[in-house]
Amino acid sequence: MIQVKNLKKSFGINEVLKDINVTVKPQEVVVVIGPSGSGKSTFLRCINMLETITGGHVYVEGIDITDKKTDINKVRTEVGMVFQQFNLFPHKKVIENIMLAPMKVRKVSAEVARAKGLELLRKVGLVDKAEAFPDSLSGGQKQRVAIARALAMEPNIMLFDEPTSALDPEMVGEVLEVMKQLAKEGMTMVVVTHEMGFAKEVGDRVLFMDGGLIVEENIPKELFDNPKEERTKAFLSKVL
Amino acid sequence: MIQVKNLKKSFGINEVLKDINVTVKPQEVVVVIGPSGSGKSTFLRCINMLETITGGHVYVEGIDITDKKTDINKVRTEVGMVFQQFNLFPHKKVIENIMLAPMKVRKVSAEVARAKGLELLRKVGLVDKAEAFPDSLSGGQKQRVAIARALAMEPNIMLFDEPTSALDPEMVGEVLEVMKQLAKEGMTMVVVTHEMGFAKEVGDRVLFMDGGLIVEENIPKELFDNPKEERTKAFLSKVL
Amino acid sequence: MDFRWDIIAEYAPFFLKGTLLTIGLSVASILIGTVLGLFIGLGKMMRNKLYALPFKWYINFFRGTPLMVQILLVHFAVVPSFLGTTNAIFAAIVALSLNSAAYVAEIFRAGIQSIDRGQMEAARSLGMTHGQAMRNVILPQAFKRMIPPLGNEFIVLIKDSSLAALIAAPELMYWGRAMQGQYMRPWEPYLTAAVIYLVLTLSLSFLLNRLERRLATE
Amino acid sequence: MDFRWDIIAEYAPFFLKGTLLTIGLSVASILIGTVLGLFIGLGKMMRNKLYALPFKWYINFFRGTPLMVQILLVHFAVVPSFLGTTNAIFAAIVALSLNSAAYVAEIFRAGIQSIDRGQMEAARSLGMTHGQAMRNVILPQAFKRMIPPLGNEFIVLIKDSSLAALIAAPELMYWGRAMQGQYMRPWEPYLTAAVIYLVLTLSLSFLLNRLERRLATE
Amino acid sequence: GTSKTNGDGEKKTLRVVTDAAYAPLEYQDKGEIVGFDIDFIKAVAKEAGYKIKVEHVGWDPIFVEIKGKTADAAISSITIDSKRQQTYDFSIPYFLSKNEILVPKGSSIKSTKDLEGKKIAVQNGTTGQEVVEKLFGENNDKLKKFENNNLAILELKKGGVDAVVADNTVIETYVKNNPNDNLDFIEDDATFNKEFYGILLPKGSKLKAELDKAVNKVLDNGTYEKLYEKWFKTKPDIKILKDQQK
Ligand SMILES: Nc1ncnc2c1ncn2[C@@H]1O[C@H](COP(=O)(O)OP(=O)(O)OP(=O)(O)O)[C@@H](O)[C@H]1O
Ligand SMILES: Nc1ncnc2c1ncn2[C@@H]1O[C@H](COP(=O)(O)OP(=O)(O)OP(=O)(O)O)[C@@H](O)[C@H]1O
Ligand SMILES: [Mg+2]
Ligand SMILES: [Mg+2]
Repeated sequence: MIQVKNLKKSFGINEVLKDINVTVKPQEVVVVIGPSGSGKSTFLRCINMLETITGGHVYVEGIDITDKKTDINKVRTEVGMVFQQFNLFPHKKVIENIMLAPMKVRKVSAEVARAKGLELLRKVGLVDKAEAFPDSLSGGQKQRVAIARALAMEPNIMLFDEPTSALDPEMVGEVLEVMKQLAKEGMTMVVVTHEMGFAKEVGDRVLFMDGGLIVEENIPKELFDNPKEERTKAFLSKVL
Repeated sequence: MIQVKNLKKSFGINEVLKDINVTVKPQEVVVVIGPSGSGKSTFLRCINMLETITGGHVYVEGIDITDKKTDINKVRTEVGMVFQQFNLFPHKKVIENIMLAPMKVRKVSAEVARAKGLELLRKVGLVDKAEAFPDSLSGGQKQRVAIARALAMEPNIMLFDEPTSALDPEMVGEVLEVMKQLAKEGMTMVVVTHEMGFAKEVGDRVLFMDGGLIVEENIPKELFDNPKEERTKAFLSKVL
Repeated sequence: MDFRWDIIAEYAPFFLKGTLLTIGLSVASILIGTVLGLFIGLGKMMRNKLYALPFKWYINFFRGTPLMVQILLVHFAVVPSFLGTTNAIFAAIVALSLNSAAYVAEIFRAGIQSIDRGQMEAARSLGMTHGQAMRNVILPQAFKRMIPPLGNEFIVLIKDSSLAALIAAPELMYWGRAMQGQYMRPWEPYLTAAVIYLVLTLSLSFLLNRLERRLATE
Repeated sequence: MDFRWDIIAEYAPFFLKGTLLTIGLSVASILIGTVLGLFIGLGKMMRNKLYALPFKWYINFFRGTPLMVQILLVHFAVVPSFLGTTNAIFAAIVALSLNSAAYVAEIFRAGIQSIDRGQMEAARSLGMTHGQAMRNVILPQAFKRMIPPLGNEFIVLIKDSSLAALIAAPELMYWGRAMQGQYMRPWEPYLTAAVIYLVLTLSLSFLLNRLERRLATE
Repeated sequence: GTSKTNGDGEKKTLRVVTDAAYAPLEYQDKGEIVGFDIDFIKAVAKEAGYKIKVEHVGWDPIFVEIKGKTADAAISSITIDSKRQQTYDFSIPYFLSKNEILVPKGSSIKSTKDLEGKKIAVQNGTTGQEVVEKLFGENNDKLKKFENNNLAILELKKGGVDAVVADNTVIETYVKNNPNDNLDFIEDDATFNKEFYGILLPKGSKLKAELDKAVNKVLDNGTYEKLYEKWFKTKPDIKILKDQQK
C-alpha cells in the first residue's frame, strides 16, 4: 500500500528525516510515536507530498510519488489527511466543506456530493450540523468534520497527524471513536498520536521515531511493555 | 487559609460562577476538574482578583479580598499563580524573570534576589538556564521557571491553572514532579488539571465543577471510583 | 479673532461642488486602483523572480515617492505625451489610481499571506490543484480580510485627492485655496475644508467599523 | 524626447541642499512626533472617557484631514498668531510633528495592545501595581514592537515633507518646482526629485528590514 | 523686529521680504534671489543709506510679516490698490504694469473679447485673476487657478488652456526668453487697467518719507533706466510714474 524507501528530508542544513524505511500493508493501522521534533509530522507530510522529498522514494499503491511524471493531485485523492489544527474552510458550511473537493476534483454533481456528504456526516454523528459554519463547532466536532471531509474523496489510505492533541480532554473520546470505527471497516491508516490507549487497542504496529530515524517498531503490546532500545524506554517512562 | 463564600461571577449576562463555596485548609492540595467552560479558570482567577467578583466573598488568610479597603497587591504576594501559557517575560532572562517582583514589590536588593532566584532554579532543576532567555527553553522548562518565579515571592498559597496542558506529553512529567515536591513540602495548592494520576497521588480533595457550580467533591479515590452525580460519571467516562 | 462666516456662506456652493468632485475622484481611483492592484499583486507574487521584478519596482516607485511628484509628473508629463493636452481630472484619477494600486497590491498580498498555511495544505491534500485551492479556498477568505484595509485606503485617497488642487482640478482643496486667494484670509477657507474632509473621512470610517463588525460576527 | 541632463547637473547642488533639508525636516518631525505621540497615546488610553476625548479628537483631526490643509493652516494661521511672523521651516516641522504624533499615538496604543494579556496578569499576580507592571513588563515589550511601524512612519514623513514646498520651505520638492519654473520642463525636475525620494525611502526601508531581522533573532 | 541699529549711529539693516517666483521681477536663479525689483530696492536703499537683506518668504507671508512689523519692507511686484492701502502703506509707485494675455502663436484670440468661452489659466490671488473674473464671472468653469504663474504657463504649453492672463512683464519676458515655445502676447489697454507697483510698508512706517525720496532720486538719476534696460531690454516710461505721484 505504502512503501517508503531510504526517505530523507532536510530543511536547509537541518536533516529532519535521515533514512526512513517503512512498509504499510493494506488494512493495516500503523501508529507513530516519538518526542517533539523527531520528524513524525514531516514523515506524514512526505507521504502526501506536502513536503518536497530530499532523497529516497515513496510508493503509494505502487506509484512512485517522487517521480516528476506522477500526477501528484491524482495520488493525493487516494490519500486522505487529517491535521492537528483541523484546517476546516471557515468560509464554507460544514456540508460545503465536505462537498468542495469531490465537486472540484472529481467533478461530481452537487446533488451526489451532498448526498455523500450527509451520509458521511451521519457516520461521524454530525448530520444535524450540516448547515452550520465551522466556527460554531467544538474542537471535537471540527475534527470529526475534517475526517468526513477527507473520507469524501474515498481515499484508500488515511493519515492522521496528532488528531486529538488540540482538543479538550473530554472531546478526545468522540474523535478516537470515529477513528476506531474506520479501522474496524478496514481502512489503511497511519496515525501520529500520543494516545497510548488507542495505539494499544487499534494499532497493528507502533513505530517509535527519534531524531529523524525509526528507532524501534513492534506490535503495540511488545513495544510498550518490553521496549528494546534505551531511547524508547526513556520516552515511554515519561509519557505513560 | 482560603474561604470562598457564595462566590458569583458574571461576564455581562453570562453567569459563569453561580454559587461557589469552598474552604481550603493550610497545607491542603485541592484539585479542580471539570469540562471546558465550566468556570475552573474563572474560579482560580477570582481567588487572585484577576477578575472582579460579582457577588459573595473570598477570604485569603482571613482577609476579605472583595473589601474595597484591602490592598490587593499585598494579598497577591501571598498567592502565587501559574498559568497554562507560562506568561514568562520574554524580554528578561530567566533569572531576571524571577528577580523582578521581589525587587520591585518587596524592595529586596539585587544580590539577595539573585541568590534566592538561583536557589529556586536549583530546586526546579534549571540553575544552568539562569542566563538564558525564555524563548530558548522548552515548554516544560518554561513552566518550571514560571513556578520558580511565583515561589520567589514566598507565597503561602499556589494556584495552578492547567499547568501541563500546553506541554508536549514527554514534558508533563518534569513539571508534575516539581509540583509533587512542593506539595510534599507542605505548600497549600489549588490545581486545575486533567492529570488524573497527579490528582490521585497528590490531591487531598477533588472538586468537580460543571456549569459554574461545584457539583461534587470528595477525596480523589472516592470521586474517581465512586462518583455520585450523573454529570461526574459522564465526565469521568470520557476522560479516564 | 473675527471669523467671517459670510465669506464661507458665499463659497458654500463651490465647496459643495468641490466635495462632490473629491468624492468622485476617490471613488473612481479606489475602484480602478483595486482592479489594477490585484493584477500587480498577483504579478509580484509570481514565482519567477524575473517576471515579478517589474511589479516589485512598480510598487516601490509608487510607495517610495511623494504623491505630489506623481501627480505633477502625470499631469504635465505623462498625460500630455499621450493625449497631447492636459486634463486635470483625468490626470488626477490616473495618478491616484496608479498610486493606490501599489498599496492595494500589498494589501492583496498581505491578505493572501494572512491565510493560515494549513488551508492551502488541507485543500491540496484533498487533491485540488494550486489554482483550485486559490480560487475556492484562499481567495474568498483573503478578500474578506482585504475589506478593512481597502476601506482604509479609500480614506487615504479622500485625503490624498487634495493634491489635485495643485493641477487645478476643482475639488475641495482647490476651492479652499481659491477662497484664500480671493480674501487673503487663511482660517476660514482652510478650516472649512478641514471640517468637510473630517466629515467625509469620519463618516466613512464609521461605516467601515460597522461593516467590519458585521463581517466579524458572520 | 530630449532629456536635458545639463540642467539637472546645474541644479544638482540645490537638490543636494534640498535633500538635506528634507532629511532634517523628517528627522526632527519623527523625533518630536514620537515624544508627543506617546503622550497623546497615553491620553487616549485613559480610563476616564471624558479626559480621553480631547486626545481622541486630536487623533481624529490629524488623521482625518489632508496634510496639505494642516500645513497651510499651521503656516498661515497658527504660527503667525503665535510668532507674529511666518517661518516656513518652523511651520513645516510643527505641522509634520503634530501630524505624525497622531499616527505615533495609534502605533503606541497598538503596540501596548499587542502584548498578550497574560503578561499583565502574570505581573499583577506577582503583586506588582499596574504602574510597575506597565513600566517593567508591558512598555519594554511594546517599545520593541513599535520600532518597525515607527520606521514606516519615518518613511511616510520623508514623502510627506514634500508638501513643505507649498509654503516655500526649500526642501527637495521645492527645488524640483523651482527648476520646473525656470526651465518650464516637467520631466527633468520631477523625475530627479522622484529618484532622490526613492533612494531615501528605499535605503531607509532596507535599514529597517535589517533592524527588524536583528530584533527578531534577538 | 529684526532690524538693528549700530551704536555709532550708522543706519540699520532693513529686512526686505519677497516672493521670488515672479521672473524677471523677482525670482531665484539657482538659489540666489535676483530680478529687477531686487536691483531696484538695492539702489533705493543705497540712496537712503540703508543696508538690506532680501528674503524669500512666499506671497501670503509677505502680508503677515509686514502687518506684524517683523519685516521692514516688502518688494514683490505688489500692486498699489485702495483695499490694501487700508491696512498697509505703500511707497510712491515705481513700476507700471498691466495684464496681458499669453497665447500660442496663431491663436484665434486677438483681444479680451475673444477669451469668451475659452479656457484660461491664472495665478491664484492675482490681479490677472480679478480681471478675468470681472469679465466672465467669479469662479467660472473655464478658469483654472494655479498656485503660481509657472504652473499656469506650463499648463498652456501642454495644451490644457487656451490662454494665460498675467502681468505684462512676466509674459513678455517669457515670450522673449523662450522663442521655441511659439507663444505670443496680446495687449489690450482698453480692458486691462494700468497698475502701479509700490514698496509695501507697515501702516504708519517712518521709512516711507525716506524711501519715497530715494525712489525719486533713483528715477531721476538714470539708475532706474539702466536697470530697466538691463532686465527688459526696452526703455521705461518714467513720465507716467511721475505723473502718478500727483
Ligand atoms: N517548514 C519547516 N522549515 C524548517 N524546519 C522545519 C519545518 N518543519 C519542521 N521543521 C523542523 O523539523 C523537525 C521535525 O519537525 P516535525 O514537525 O516533523 O516534528 P514532530 O515529530 O512532528 O514534532 P511535534 O510532536 O512537535 O509535532 C523540527 O526540528 C522542526 O523544527
Ligand atoms: N473575559 C471573559 N469575558 C467573557 N466571557 C468569559 C471571559 N472569560 C471566560 N469567559 C466565559 O466564562 C466561561 C467559563 O470560562 P473558564 O475559562 O473559567 O472555563 P474553564 O473551566 O477554565 O474552561 P477550560 O477548561 O476551557 O479552560 C466560558 O463560557 C467562557 O466563555
Ligand atoms: Mg508534529
Ligand atoms: Mg481554563
